Amino acid sequence: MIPRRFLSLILFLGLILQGKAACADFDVSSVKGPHIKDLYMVIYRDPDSQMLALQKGELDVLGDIARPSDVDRLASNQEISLSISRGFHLFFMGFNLRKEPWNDRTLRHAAAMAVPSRQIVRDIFSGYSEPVDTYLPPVSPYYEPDVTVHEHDPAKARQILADAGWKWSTEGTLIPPGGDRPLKAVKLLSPTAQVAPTTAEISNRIAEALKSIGIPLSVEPLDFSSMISRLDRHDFDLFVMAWSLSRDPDSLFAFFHSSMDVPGGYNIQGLHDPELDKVLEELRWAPDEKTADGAARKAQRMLSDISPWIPIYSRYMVAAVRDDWEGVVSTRSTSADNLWTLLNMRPLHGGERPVMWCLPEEPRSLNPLGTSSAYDWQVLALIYEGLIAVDPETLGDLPWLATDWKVETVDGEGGPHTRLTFTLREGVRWQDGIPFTSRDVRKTLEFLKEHEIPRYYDNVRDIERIDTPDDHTVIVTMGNVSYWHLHNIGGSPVFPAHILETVKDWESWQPARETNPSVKELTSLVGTGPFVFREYRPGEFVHLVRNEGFWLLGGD
Amino acid sequence: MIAIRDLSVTYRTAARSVPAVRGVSLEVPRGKVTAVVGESGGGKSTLVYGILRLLPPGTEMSGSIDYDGMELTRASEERMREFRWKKAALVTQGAMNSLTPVLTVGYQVAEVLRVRLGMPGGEARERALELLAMTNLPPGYAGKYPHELSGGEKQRAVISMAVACSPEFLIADEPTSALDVITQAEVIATLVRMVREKGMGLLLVTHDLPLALSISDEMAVMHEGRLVEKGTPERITAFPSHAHTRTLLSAFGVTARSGQ
Amino acid sequence: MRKPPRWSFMAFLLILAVAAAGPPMLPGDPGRTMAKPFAPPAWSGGDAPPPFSGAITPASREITIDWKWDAPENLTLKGQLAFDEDSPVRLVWTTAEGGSFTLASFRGGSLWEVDLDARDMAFKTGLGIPPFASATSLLFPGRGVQTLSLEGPAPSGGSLDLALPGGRWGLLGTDQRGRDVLSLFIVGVRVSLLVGISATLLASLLGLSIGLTSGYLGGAADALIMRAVDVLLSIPVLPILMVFVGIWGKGLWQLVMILGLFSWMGTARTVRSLALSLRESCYVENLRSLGAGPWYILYRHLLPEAMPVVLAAVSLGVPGAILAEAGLSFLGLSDPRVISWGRMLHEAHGFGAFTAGAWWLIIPPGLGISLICLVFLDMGRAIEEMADPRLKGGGGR
Amino acid sequence: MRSYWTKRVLGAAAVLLLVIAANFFLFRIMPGDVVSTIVDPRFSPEAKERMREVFGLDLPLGRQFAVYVRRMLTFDFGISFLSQRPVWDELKSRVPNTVALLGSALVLSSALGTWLGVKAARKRGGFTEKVVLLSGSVSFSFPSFFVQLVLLLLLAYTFPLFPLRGSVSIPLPQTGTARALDYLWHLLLPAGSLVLLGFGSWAIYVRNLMVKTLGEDFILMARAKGLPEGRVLWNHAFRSALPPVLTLFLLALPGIVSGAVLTETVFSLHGVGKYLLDSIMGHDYPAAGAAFYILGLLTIASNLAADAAYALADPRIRVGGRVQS
Repeated sequence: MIPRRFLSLILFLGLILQGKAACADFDVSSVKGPHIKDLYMVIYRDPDSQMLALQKGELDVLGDIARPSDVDRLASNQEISLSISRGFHLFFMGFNLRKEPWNDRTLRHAAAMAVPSRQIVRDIFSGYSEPVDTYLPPVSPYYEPDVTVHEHDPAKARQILADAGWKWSTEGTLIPPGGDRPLKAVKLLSPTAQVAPTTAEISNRIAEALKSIGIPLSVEPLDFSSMISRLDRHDFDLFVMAWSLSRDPDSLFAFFHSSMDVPGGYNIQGLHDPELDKVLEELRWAPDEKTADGAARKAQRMLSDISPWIPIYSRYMVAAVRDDWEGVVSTRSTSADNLWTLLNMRPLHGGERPVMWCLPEEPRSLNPLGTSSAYDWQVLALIYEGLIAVDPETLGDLPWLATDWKVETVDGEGGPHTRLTFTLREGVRWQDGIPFTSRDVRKTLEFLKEHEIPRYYDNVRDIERIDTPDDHTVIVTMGNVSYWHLHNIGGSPVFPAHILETVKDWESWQPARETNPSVKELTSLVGTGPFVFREYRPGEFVHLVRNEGFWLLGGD
Repeated sequence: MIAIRDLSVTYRTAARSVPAVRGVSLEVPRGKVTAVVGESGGGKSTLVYGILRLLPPGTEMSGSIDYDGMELTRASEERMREFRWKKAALVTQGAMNSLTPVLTVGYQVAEVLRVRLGMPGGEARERALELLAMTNLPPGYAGKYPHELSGGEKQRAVISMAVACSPEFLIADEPTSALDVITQAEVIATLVRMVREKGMGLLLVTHDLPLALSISDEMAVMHEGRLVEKGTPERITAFPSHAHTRTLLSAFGVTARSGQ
Repeated sequence: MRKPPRWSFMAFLLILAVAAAGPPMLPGDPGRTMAKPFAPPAWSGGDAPPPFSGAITPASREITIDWKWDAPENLTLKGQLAFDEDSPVRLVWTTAEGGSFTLASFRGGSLWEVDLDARDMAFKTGLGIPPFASATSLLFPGRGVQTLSLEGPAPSGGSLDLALPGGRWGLLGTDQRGRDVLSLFIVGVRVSLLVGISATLLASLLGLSIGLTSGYLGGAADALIMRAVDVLLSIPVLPILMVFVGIWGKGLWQLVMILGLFSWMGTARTVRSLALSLRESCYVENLRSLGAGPWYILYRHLLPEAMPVVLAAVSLGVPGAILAEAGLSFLGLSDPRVISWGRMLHEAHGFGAFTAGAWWLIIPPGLGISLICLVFLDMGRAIEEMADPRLKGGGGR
Repeated sequence: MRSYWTKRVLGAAAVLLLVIAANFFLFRIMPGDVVSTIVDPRFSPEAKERMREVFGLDLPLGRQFAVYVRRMLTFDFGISFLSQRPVWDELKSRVPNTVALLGSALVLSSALGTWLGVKAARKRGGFTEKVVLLSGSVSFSFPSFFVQLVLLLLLAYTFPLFPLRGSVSIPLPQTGTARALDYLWHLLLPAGSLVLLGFGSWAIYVRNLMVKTLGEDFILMARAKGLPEGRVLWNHAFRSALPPVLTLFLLALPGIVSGAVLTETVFSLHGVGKYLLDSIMGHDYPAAGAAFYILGLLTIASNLAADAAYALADPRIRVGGRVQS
């Protein structure tokens, strides 16, 4: 009996862009922008006003549309094109494996079978989300589909429990094998986040489902921060949470390696599995991509057997762009609100007009060293660039400030090391006119490591030495072996050395408010990127203009 | 002369109607003191405010009040306003809240002069001082607020205000109750002086029978909204015709012979 | 001429009756999904279809649907079918215009479980339509007879249920989860009343006792208490409530406590001045000289005098508490498990009912809150007017 | 007079101290861990620990408080946990918006409410009175955010007379006058909605006060003096009712400030109230404390202003008589 399996066989095909603005296979090398001169990132915090503004034409681009009713409404709007992509988002319920009864794998499997993820996705997201069974989101290049799936089947859940010796009390509460006392009441910690009104609802569904197989569960809604503090103290039974992950699968190490089970660590559920640990270590310190890929897939297969979480769904990213723009870029893995769109878009009917881009939150500080706010980075990512970019289609590495690189494992004192050699692009200048050289890369990495800047410290802590044999070569030698060093180093933004030298206190640094030392009209917030910072009016907008000296324009 | 003929006043509310004055006829001549005596709630105040037509909305009036050929019960509001204070000014109980608490006494006197007589501001202020002086209030009092004055001083201020426009009639509603005896005498003296000097008519409404007997030229006794007795004080003392008058007189220790 | 009782008293009794008798009379759990999300009320639905259901069983292998409306919002197929014969089976949809779609195909020879939902991305992809297109508009291209049939060997057992949710529902339509708004509305009146009345009762009790104490004691104690009242009155309450909700949690009783603790000041002030004037009155003075104890005076004389004031304060305070609850709920600071009118508005806003124009989801709780507030305000005013007839609207000095 | 002011100023100082203390302790017993709100899945536990040190949360509580009072008085609110920028820098840009919103709403609603209240009291049982009583109850009874959302939807979207959000147009108008007008245009709907919501209870209160005042003897006296009705109403009745009306100012203020939180949320205004909400949600102690403190300061300042006006309006205070309480 293979119930419902045929549904998953119809695979989600991705790359779908609705209607008129359909986009052919995207060729990164064709992008030569930006074409627009003015970019206003307008702060609309309320989803209702975002929707209204988009429909009214006050906004051109709106990303991250979460409410299904909005999606349906925009889909029927003739002036707006929607794009959908899979997201690096993963919503799950975690068990506290440190205590009874969740250390029982059968119970976890039964619980997984009781939770109707598919129905939750239907009812709460009207299908605009993807039920998942794995520990990486399906968009990940390292996603392994061939894992043990705990299909929704409450009857089977009861069956496997009964087979393992569980019984039910007269009230229908589960009694562990060999015992005579029913399970004590347990709580599911659930955030009641403003931004995600659906989370509490999902928790209630989960609680109902688990109650139906005899787990005496109730939901305890908490604000996000008290919930995190309970989790950090390991004071919980069950919890729901969502992570927004990166394209690299080494998050698996952070979430499931036994060394991460410390107060405040990411192994919240307290998983200790020596065999899995070995695989995760292999993943974390993989010398090359092939090893990494193998380890990542193996870890996912093992995890679905261990079931430390019940993965529930992964969000689709839905973005809307008004139809009077052409050149909008969206792929199966990147929704339309991306840098490539900004580099490529221009008014459909010619002419020149500013783009109004929705910023759903206030940028917190525009301090690239201090902030970890995603909204700051929506702005900063247009100003600062890394050595390597991510291909919007394949999610592979794309030459950016570095035209070429090499990853080697070399022997040295204390064992093998990873050595990264980057060849930098020539002719790139900072927005204030000063040439970009290997000195900037070196200064950036040294600065991040020396000041232990939290956002980057994990990326740069293993750097052993940096060599710059010439203006366009950087050799970074790491203290150990890991393929991920390439992404950690290559993906970090590069800051201008001549500005970093003036930074006295990185925490309170406000580059957007300092006058640039060489060009009076500019601020210290200068990078190599396609847009130049012009003005930030708190509560209203961030104004950026095209970087006329952007290297991609020059290559035209 | 103000001639009241067969005046009835009835207060109406949604639930009931209360007759307060029933068929009163009375004449108030100039240059004389006319007193109306009666117990509290007997309709005296209603009579006073009826003459000035300051009764609450919804109050019914019938009968007539004739002032020099003008029918007050039917006159336009505009003509009434003209009548008030210039022809007949009101002197209320001084201890009562008759002065606006947030305005100085001087301002309140001058305001009447400015607004009613169109006097320029400076002149009005000077005249106000004179008026206050007439009632023995020194100039310093013009700048004071009512709460800084004693009861008698307030009463005198009210009288100053009342005579400001040189009205033909003063209508005094219990001008002396709640004042001590000495102050009472002063206030009454002031009032009577005004009447005699300027030839005004004074309608004095009071529950104080001896006072009425001592100063009035004509007097009337009011009981349950009706005038039960009218005449000179001498006549009423000597020959009270109504039982209520006799009760009143005996209550105040005035002995009277039987009317019959 | 006797006036009929004031309208607000009648309305209050009606609301009480609904709150007491309404929820138990509801058919089933108000949390159930009844129709499509944001389904308009049945009487305003216009061309929206009613719910439809049918089944494929061994006896009947075809469902015919005579469709007279626009495409339904959704389509679900759920159930199990058992086949003895091992040969291909297909579920085929034929539209009125002759189009044909294979919804599922599998091989017989076992028990199959089917769980299809037209909203699933996989379902849309299977039909070859983009993710934002509606699968049902493909399956219901026009009005007429659409057919779902099972092709292949006859099933030996089980049944497959087809359900089309209604496009309109009930008296007040459905919310974002397809729940009956009328049921939620009826359940919600309880919470709004409960929060409003109990918070205000608490506040009034506090205000009464503090006011009486302050007025009766007088002197330094009085000055101190009144200063405290001044201070509390000049601090904006909502921010404090927000902080307290953060500390104590978002439960219903916590909310009642918090609201009660921060709204007693007005009553205390009024009661205190009343007590002060009574204390000075000859009447109480006499009682005291007759040897009456403070408790006797408090209980027999001050309390009855203060009662109308307190009653009016309760009546006038309830709207404040109800509105405060609604405001906190709107900011997301209330217990998500408790259905109150404020919560309904919060969810309506959170799920985009305002921009979607789902007025049936917004107007009932919005008007409900204001109606209940109006009722209490009017009752309060009536009580106030009894105590001070001068305030009566129109007539009478 | 002097004792009146001593009392008021001391009272204000007491409130200030209370606000500061409440600030400090309330926000410190809030649950949750500051560091947790700024985590990123890629941070290691050591990196988190480092954040904790950076924010100086490891100092003893007592020392934190002593420093705190001094810092509050000098407007040094520290660094925001969330933005890692000085809190005052973040608040500075918001204060003018909030002051403009609250100020205009308060002034307009009190002016309108007073005018209508006086009109209503003058004609008992008249049309104005009925309208005032009804609109007062109705505007009080509707949840403010509900009315505001409906207004926003109607007047900014369906009939786009007003902007949807914020306080400036994008791009900014070029000239100074145009910018000022643009700002007013943005302010109109939020402030207008507050007026709409606030004038009713104000009008009812003023009407009640005026009804009481109009029953006083001095009003009868003023009428007997043959003064024009307008003069009786405004110069005598309203002038006398003014002190308690000013008391209402004090009582209405906290409500209006509370309303700012909701209004700024609905209209996406960049103001102190919204900042407070965000900070509380994010457990950003310094920011929430500062926002609360600023709102408290605004309240205290307006309180003192109203006290001054009260003293001017009521001669019993001005000239040192007995104050009725």
